[in-house]
Amino acid sequence: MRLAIVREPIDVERLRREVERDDFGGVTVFVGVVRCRDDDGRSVTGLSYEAFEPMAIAAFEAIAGEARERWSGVALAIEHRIGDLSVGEVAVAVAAAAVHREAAFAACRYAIDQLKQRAPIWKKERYADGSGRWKENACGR
Amino acid sequence: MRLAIVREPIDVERLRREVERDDFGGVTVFVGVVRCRDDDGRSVTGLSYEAFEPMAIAAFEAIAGEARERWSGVALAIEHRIGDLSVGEVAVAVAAAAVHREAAFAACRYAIDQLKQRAPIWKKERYADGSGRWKENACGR
Amino acid sequence: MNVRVLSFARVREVLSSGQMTLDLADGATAADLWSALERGCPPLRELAASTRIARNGRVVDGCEPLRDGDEIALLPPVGGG
Amino acid sequence: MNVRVLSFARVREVLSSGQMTLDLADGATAADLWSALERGCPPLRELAASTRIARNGRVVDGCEPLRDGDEIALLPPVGGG
Repeated sequence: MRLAIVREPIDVERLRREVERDDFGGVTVFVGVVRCRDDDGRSVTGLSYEAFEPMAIAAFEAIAGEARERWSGVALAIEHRIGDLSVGEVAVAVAAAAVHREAAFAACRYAIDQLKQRAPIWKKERYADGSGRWKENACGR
Repeated sequence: MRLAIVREPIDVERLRREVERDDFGGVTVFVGVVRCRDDDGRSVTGLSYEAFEPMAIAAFEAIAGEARERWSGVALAIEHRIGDLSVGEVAVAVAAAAVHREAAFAACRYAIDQLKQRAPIWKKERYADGSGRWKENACGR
Repeated sequence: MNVRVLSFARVREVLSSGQMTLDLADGATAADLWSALERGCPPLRELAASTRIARNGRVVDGCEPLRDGDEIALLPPVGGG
Repeated sequence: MNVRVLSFARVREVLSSGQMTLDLADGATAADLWSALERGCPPLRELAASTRIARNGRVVDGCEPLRDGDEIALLPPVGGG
């Protein structure tokens, strides 16, 4: 199962195909995209991500293991990009596949929620005036 | 917004890009795939889908409108394939995009659930011995 | 009057035809149309309870009056997705 | 003893370095390491409450004893996704 931190654009379609299996009927994919405005309405030109890679991968593995246990047999793939991203670029993709859609949805949602809380990954918002600000997730401590 | 019944393989990546917008941070995609076994454990060689196309499109439009209203501003795209599909092929794809992931997940889930209940689309399971059986969805009446 | 009848899935198979034109008495309802079909194809009877009837793209009940030129669709329980 | 210190995001910027080696007294704990860093870089103080310390890939608390060759990571609140 693909659990990775990458520096190049994420191939979402490839990640979806990672989790395919002949007896799976549903795949849910979540894609997090750099948006042009933050929650305060401030205009954002891009995001810069960094990660502590070995611990981030270990967090992905733990999350995938928990999901497999909780939604028996679900397959999960996670890819997070680091470096400087522009508006519209994919920062993270999670693909979850299962026999039925309930488990695919639940595992995908679980994985992105847990990733945002637990994975040692950080982002700095960049603004048009050249300044920037580190943005924490809710429950990111 | 793309709401379509198609005869050719579904381009999931294209559907995801349909719903992109600069101020959207999350896209959830659900893909329904032909699996090799039904819920009774019977081996399936493929599925044959048919649709009453104008009413199916009208159902997609109604569902998309309901989602937009319920999760303010969410963008939704739906594509369902008809004809003879083999195991592993994508039968349906739903993409939902929103500012935050909560709405993207909820709208995507709503759309596939409603599609399965309301859209005039039918499927016949095909078995190795050449026989077949029409399969109704739960709440498909 | 003439109405066009489209049928799908199991109903289409039982009728051995996905598309036909029926000549009905003026004032016929959706239920009358179904009865006419059952007379010509008795096995249809066991699908009566589960089949919905749409008139010009909208599901109607049996007492809906039909008009010349209507497009009637016979919709068994759905299985999309 | 020597430990390798990796820092990230805001902590890295305040320290002006993502990677350094610190020479600590034998028996030093994670809290001692943080204090040593604060002495060299007082602005770090306001990040103390929110920064977690990982020793060889595992988050520890301040009383965790360190050993020669450890890799210590300073982890501010995360923002992935």
